[in-house]
Amino acid sequence: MADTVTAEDPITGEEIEVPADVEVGEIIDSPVTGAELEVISVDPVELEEAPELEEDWGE
Amino acid sequence: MADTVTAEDPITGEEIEVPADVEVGEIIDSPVTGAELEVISVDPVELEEAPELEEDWGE
Amino acid sequence: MTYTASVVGGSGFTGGELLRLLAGHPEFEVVQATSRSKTNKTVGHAHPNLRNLDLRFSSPEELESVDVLFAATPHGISMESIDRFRDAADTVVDLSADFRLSSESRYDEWYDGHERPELLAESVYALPELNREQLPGADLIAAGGCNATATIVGLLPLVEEEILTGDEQVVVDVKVGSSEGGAGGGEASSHPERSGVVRPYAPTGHRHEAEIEEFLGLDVSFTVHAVDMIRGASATCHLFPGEPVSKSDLWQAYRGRYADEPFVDIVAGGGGVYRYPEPKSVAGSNRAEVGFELDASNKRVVAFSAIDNMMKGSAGQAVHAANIALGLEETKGLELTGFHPVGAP
Amino acid sequence: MTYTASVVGGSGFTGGELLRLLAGHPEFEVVQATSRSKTNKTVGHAHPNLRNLDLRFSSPEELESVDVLFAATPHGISMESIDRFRDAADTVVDLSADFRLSSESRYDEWYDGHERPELLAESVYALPELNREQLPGADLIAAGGCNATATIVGLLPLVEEEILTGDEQVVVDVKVGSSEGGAGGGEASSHPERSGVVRPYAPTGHRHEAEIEEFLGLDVSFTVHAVDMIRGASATCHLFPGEPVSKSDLWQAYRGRYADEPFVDIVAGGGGVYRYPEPKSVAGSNRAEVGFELDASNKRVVAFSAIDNMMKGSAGQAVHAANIALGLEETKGLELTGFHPVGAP
Amino acid sequence: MTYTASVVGGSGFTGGELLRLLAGHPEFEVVQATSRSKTNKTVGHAHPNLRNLDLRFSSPEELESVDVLFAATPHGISMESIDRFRDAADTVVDLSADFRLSSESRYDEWYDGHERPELLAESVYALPELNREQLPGADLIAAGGCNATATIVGLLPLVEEEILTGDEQVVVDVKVGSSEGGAGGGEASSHPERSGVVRPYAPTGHRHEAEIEEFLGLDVSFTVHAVDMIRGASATCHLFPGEPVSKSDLWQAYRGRYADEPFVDIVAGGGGVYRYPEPKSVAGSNRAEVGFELDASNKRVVAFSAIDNMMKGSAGQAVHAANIALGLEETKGLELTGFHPVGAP
Amino acid sequence: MTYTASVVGGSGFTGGELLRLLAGHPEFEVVQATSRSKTNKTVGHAHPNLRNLDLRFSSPEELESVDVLFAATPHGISMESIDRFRDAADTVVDLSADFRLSSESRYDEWYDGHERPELLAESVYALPELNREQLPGADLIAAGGCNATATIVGLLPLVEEEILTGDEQVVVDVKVGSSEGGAGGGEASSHPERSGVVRPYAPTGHRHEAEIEEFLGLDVSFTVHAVDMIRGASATCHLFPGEPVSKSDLWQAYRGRYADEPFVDIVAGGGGVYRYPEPKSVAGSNRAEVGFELDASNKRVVAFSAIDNMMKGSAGQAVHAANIALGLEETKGLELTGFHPVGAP
Ligand SMILES: NC(=O)c1ccc[n+]([C@@H]2O[C@H](COP(=O)([O-])OP(=O)(O)OC[C@H]3O[C@@H](n4cnc5c(N)ncnc54)[C@H](OP(=O)(O)O)[C@@H]3O)[C@@H](O)[C@H]2O)c1
Ligand SMILES: NC(=O)c1ccc[n+]([C@@H]2O[C@H](COP(=O)([O-])OP(=O)(O)OC[C@H]3O[C@@H](n4cnc5c(N)ncnc54)[C@H](OP(=O)(O)O)[C@@H]3O)[C@@H](O)[C@H]2O)c1
Ligand SMILES: NC(=O)c1ccc[n+]([C@@H]2O[C@H](COP(=O)([O-])OP(=O)(O)OC[C@H]3O[C@@H](n4cnc5c(N)ncnc54)[C@H](OP(=O)(O)O)[C@@H]3O)[C@@H](O)[C@H]2O)c1
Ligand SMILES: NC(=O)c1ccc[n+]([C@@H]2O[C@H](COP(=O)([O-])OP(=O)(O)OC[C@H]3O[C@@H](n4cnc5c(N)ncnc54)[C@H](OP(=O)(O)O)[C@@H]3O)[C@@H](O)[C@H]2O)c1
Ligand SMILES: [Zn+2]
Ligand SMILES: [Zn+2]
Repeated sequence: MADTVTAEDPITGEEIEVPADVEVGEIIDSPVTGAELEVISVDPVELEEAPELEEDWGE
Repeated sequence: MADTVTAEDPITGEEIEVPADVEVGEIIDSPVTGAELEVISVDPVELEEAPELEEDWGE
Repeated sequence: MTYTASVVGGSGFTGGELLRLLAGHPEFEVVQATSRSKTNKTVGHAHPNLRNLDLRFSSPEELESVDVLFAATPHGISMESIDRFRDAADTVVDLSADFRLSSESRYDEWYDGHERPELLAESVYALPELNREQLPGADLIAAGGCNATATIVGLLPLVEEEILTGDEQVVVDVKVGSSEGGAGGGEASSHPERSGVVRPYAPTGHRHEAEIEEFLGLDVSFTVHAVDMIRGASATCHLFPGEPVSKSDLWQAYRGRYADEPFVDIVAGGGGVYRYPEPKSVAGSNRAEVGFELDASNKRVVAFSAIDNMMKGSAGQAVHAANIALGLEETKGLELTGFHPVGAP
Repeated sequence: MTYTASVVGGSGFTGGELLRLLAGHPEFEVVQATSRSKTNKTVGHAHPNLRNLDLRFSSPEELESVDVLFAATPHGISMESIDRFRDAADTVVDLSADFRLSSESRYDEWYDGHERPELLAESVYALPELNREQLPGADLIAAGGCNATATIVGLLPLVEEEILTGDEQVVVDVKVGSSEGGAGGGEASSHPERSGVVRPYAPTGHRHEAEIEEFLGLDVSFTVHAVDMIRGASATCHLFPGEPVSKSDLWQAYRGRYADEPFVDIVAGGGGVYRYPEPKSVAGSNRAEVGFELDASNKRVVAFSAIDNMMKGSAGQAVHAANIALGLEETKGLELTGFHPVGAP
Repeated sequence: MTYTASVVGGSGFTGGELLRLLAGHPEFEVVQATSRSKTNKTVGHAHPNLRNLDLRFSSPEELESVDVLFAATPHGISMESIDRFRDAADTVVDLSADFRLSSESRYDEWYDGHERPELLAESVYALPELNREQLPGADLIAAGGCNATATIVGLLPLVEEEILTGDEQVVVDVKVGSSEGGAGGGEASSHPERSGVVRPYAPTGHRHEAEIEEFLGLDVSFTVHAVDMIRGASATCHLFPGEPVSKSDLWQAYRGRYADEPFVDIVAGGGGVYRYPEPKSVAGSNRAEVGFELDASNKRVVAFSAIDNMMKGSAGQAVHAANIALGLEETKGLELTGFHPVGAP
Repeated sequence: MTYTASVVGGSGFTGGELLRLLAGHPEFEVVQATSRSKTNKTVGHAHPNLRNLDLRFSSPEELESVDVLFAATPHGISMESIDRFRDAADTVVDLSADFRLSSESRYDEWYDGHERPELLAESVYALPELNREQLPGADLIAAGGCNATATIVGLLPLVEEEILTGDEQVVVDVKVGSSEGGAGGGEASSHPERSGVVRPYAPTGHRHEAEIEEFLGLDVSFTVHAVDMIRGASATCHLFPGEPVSKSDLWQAYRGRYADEPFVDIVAGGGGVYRYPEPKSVAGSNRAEVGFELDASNKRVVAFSAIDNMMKGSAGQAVHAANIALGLEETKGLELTGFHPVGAP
């Protein structure tokens, strides 16, 4: 499987695994909370809660 | 499990297992075809296709 | 070792689900399924998914001797038949409300006279997330109500973390599928009348409040709506904690409580189509999804939970509890994954 | 006398419903329906129920001169186009949220910057049960939000009778159908994902709270769930009055308020299958059903309301308001009866 | 002039639809609706859409004198009660199968013994597209079966244009909603069992074949499936004409036949979402949609038709026929437009 | 021994089902699931039932080396990528139509130009009931189309027993759920438009006819309707055998053919609610139900079949074929029981 590195989950503070090849600005989801996280730096990987895009979601 | 005896499936001619305690007039279903069968005698058990009750079935 | 099992009420909805689970369970062998109306018919006659099960319904009057008897009969039957059930089996797991509450007085508050009140103290409420330590060796187990289960699982972390202390108003607005009504069905549950509904079917006074009160220690304001699905119960709990609470407090409460639970997942925001608990996500599985959102403006927490009433809300919970009671691995026979996509499950 | 009318956004869901209503309205003649994506196609191309309407979509850039222009466009379009709309028509009825609130500051609290804030004071909120006396002669009318309408209609008698004074916690748990999302639709509203859901789609922070706050003077705790129907919005309001209230107080409050309203019916208990408000009962009609139940044990009132979001929740309300604005008989063109049975309407 | 009308079987599904139509019909006044099980209850008790109708059910044993009696009772009741019906009313319109066929021998082929066979020659089959000229003045009218109506309307142009001569194999594959089963409903029509089905409920031998045979002169291979909708019948007819036929032949046949019919629309290809007949497009209206496609490769014509079984398939057809029988404008009381969007109608 | 597997197109519907099956399969380990639009997101982001799968989507451009690659991509992608797929994996199982037909000429008759026609002779059609002996060791496998699979399984016994010889007209009227359209979805598959439909979506000319023709040797008259379910394909085949046939002939043909097939059950009459094949009965499982009825009056046989298009109609069939190709026990990972009750699955 693809290489991973660890980063801190910005919501729970737990260590999570993220793909090693993420890029700044990419949106991934936390395996702990499922929340969308924005990659704000890559070396080391730092994450931030991504702003919600309510519009896209049904109704 | 309950005792069983064998009887001839009136549709396929195969031997099927039926509960030993069936009574004349009882409707059981064939494990082969699923069709409803009427017990027409018990010693030995003889079976006959039961008339369909269309009315009861939805619409 | 294999345990023998029977299902009383095997032609009903939860009885059918028990048969599905037990037939696929490596440690159980089903030896009897009862039905009065379908005696001598194959199990597949009632449950088309079980056409390949080589078993015929037999009368509940003639019970085989088994290790575990599961009773999936309407309210009131188990209390009447309990001596016969216990004669036939070492362990009885009852899916009805007959043995859920712990005392006659509480029972009488919500129901209408118990025939064997002395057994109420003896019976163990099944929900493992609440009651795991009391289950090993239990021989009279009462599976929880589906709506109660959804609510309890959704609120438990808040109670244990004392975000809820028991003084707050807690509104629980539940949405349920039509299988909750069982296989009988009258005019109100006919397809033309029941399709597409949002029907307040228990505006107030639903009896599951009794279980919630007893096991969570909370008085809740409980309203149940029928909606257009078949399986599924979804509880939306609106609550106003006395003390300010943050989203990270909530994450900690839920993570702390459920991290090790095999059948509970936290779903609270995030992206994609499925952002909060939904019955569709858990349909066919024994999973519960729980989640929450914070309404900063009015200091409200909204807690969501979703289960499949046939599984976590009845048959799955019963098997889960039986596994623990018998000392089996908890998840045995219950490692079933849900579906995607799935319709009105 | 016949009034000429146009529908901007005629290919959308509420636009189609407006066309249905106006085509059957004895005092209106539809002269234009716009669509950018379906220009020159027949109205029946978008709305199969209107195959017999002899009208083709035209561009919203070239507006005909009419008496009344109905705008059924997404949020933000009407405020941009309002001068063109008013040039083309004496009366503008807007179905979007653009002109519902009364001040820029309130607008900015919930939305994101108004282009023509000076018009907010001028526009009139459409809901006749609330605003009837302000409508005659109004020339800029804002039809209410569907979920707001359901909620306002459900709670209005309690506010006016001061059973609710504004200090109480009021939980509003709403269930809505998929037509609320309009004709666009992305992945979350595709049939496989949207069928059978109980999806908390606006757990908190739904913008219709703004209207409720403004027109009822209540802060409510608002949560919206998507459920498996197409038309319909159902609001269940859980509230805890400061003073004890009896069922007869409730009947009096609702009867007193709504006895003369042509489009509001009280449904609160009774027998049969339909005992409380249900979207199914009102589908296709401009009726709102309201009802209530009392939870003596925890001093809660549960108030229910149900509307068809395409009708009372948008197009029907718009025509109702237009009737009043123009001095026509209120119910003209809206005497449409719902259906029984009807599925997921 | 206003005609008085009564509905026997007013608490059932087609009875409720008749009441809806007659209550909105400018030339009818409903004076009685019967129900044995709901005697003295309001009509709204059974039909929530008719809560505002000021009428209570009364016993079918005490029939008022009226101009027109509509009977919406199960098979066999009308033939038993026909003398009482005709004593009470000048014109009887029966929605059951009792008076549809024209001779005792044909009746006995498909049903089980007629009590008043002499009336079969006298009664007139209602379907105006087929029988318009026989209806004026008719005083015993038999509304057609819903599935028969869908099929006849779909195939009529092919028969009249002799694209079908009666020698071809014609497969008719029908899909119907649950309201066809009436308000009763047993286990098979309960919501959990009936939702989401594609159920071959009449694989062969459906009695509506008799009507099709009689009125189209065709032996058809008829199979009916229950699908998940409430209102609606859709017939897909697969046929293999002896002579080659072109798409323009088909357009001419259908246009020629139906151009002047107020309630039949041709939908055969084109763009958008609704390209062929669909029950959704006609739900709530008296319209039938018919259409076709040509399968050049195997010389097949596929003819589609869709109706609302509660309307064109029963109550709407009955009122349509009554209008003609009484010399009223045909479309009176039936100018009802369908809906868009609409779910499982 | 465990085989490694990857799923290209893992974010789609059949891709998700493959992941569900492979994750629960004792002999497979999933090492990669691709998605371009969801790269680096968890599998649970797309498939809420798989929240507990510890896997993130990666790019289809960077394929891991595996034993088996399953391709669940739209038409045309596999033929373009086949060299890369085969470089990455010993065995490729493709779910698209790219490699189903056996020759370029047949392909061109129905599709639009194959990029790698030389592989058509090499690839093996997956359906084990038809092709079991060709599968062991196969390294390019093409899973059958869902509607073709339903039809082939329903008619195979009649062809092999020469009840059908190829000269008869055979009408195949298919009803399908919305998951057939994949996860994309446009306006026609939005919830408001797609709910409650009976929509003739492929009146004639459906490409699955090609497979039926090729593998059954029959020209069929094929029409597909969209109905309101999510999973499921149901084929009703109407046929007129040259020679008279009895019900017992039919039983013998079907029993003879399918007695030993692990995934085919015969359901043909009998009592209870489920008397013929139904998609609901097989939803979530890899079973096919087949059945029949005889229409003595017009010498017609009606053959029914029902599958879950996500299972037997795609992912289940693919895994089934892979099991055989690799020499595993056929039913491994596929012993999944369906549900009762279940809604619109
Ligand atoms: N449905 C749910 O979601 C759910 C969830 C949690 C708990 N429960 C509880 O589980 C129990 C069963 O519910 P269900 O939904 O499965 O009901 P159901 O579908 O109506 O089934 C009831 C079963 O009990 C049998 N039965 C009825 N009366 C009996 C009697 N006097 N003696 C013996 N057997 C009898 C019936 O078969 P015969 O009549 O043929 O004997 C049938 O097999 C109820 O107590 C219910 O409250 C249900
Ligand atoms: N759906 C409901 O239940 C409901 C209830 C209450 C209020 N509303 C409000 O009513 C409005 C319409 O909702 P809907 O559900 O009918 O939406 P919809 O189905 O998406 O229809 C929107 C219509 O606006 C047109 N349109 C879009 N952008 C436009 C532009 N820039 N200029 C001119 N026309 C444009 C579209 O057609 P073309 O793109 O072809 O031009 C389409 O006809 C919204 O503001 C909504 O919030 C809806
Ligand atoms: N449903 C359809 O789509 C459809 C379409 C075409 C034709 N039809 C035909 O229309 C007729 C009515 O169908 P439905 O679907 O409306 O049925 P339904 O919903 O079952 O209603 C039957 C009505 O008849 C009354 N009734 C029953 N037995 C009676 C008796 N012995 N004497 C007097 N009244 C009696 C019932 O009320 P009480 O029991 O309270 O008296 C009820 O009002 C049937 O003949 C049916 O074949 C139906
Ligand atoms: N649905 C059924 O019932 C069914 C039955 C039998 C056979 N099939 C066949 O199975 C295949 C998949 O169907 P589906 O229903 O699962 O479709 P789907 O839900 O639309 O999924 C398609 C998948 O392919 C990926 N994809 C699209 N374009 C791609 C490209 N150029 N390169 C790599 N990946 C690409 C998509 O993800 P990204 O865009 O994120 O990469 C997505 O994961 C189709 O060929 C279909 O005909 C489907
Ligand atoms: Zn439904
Ligand atoms: Zn649906």
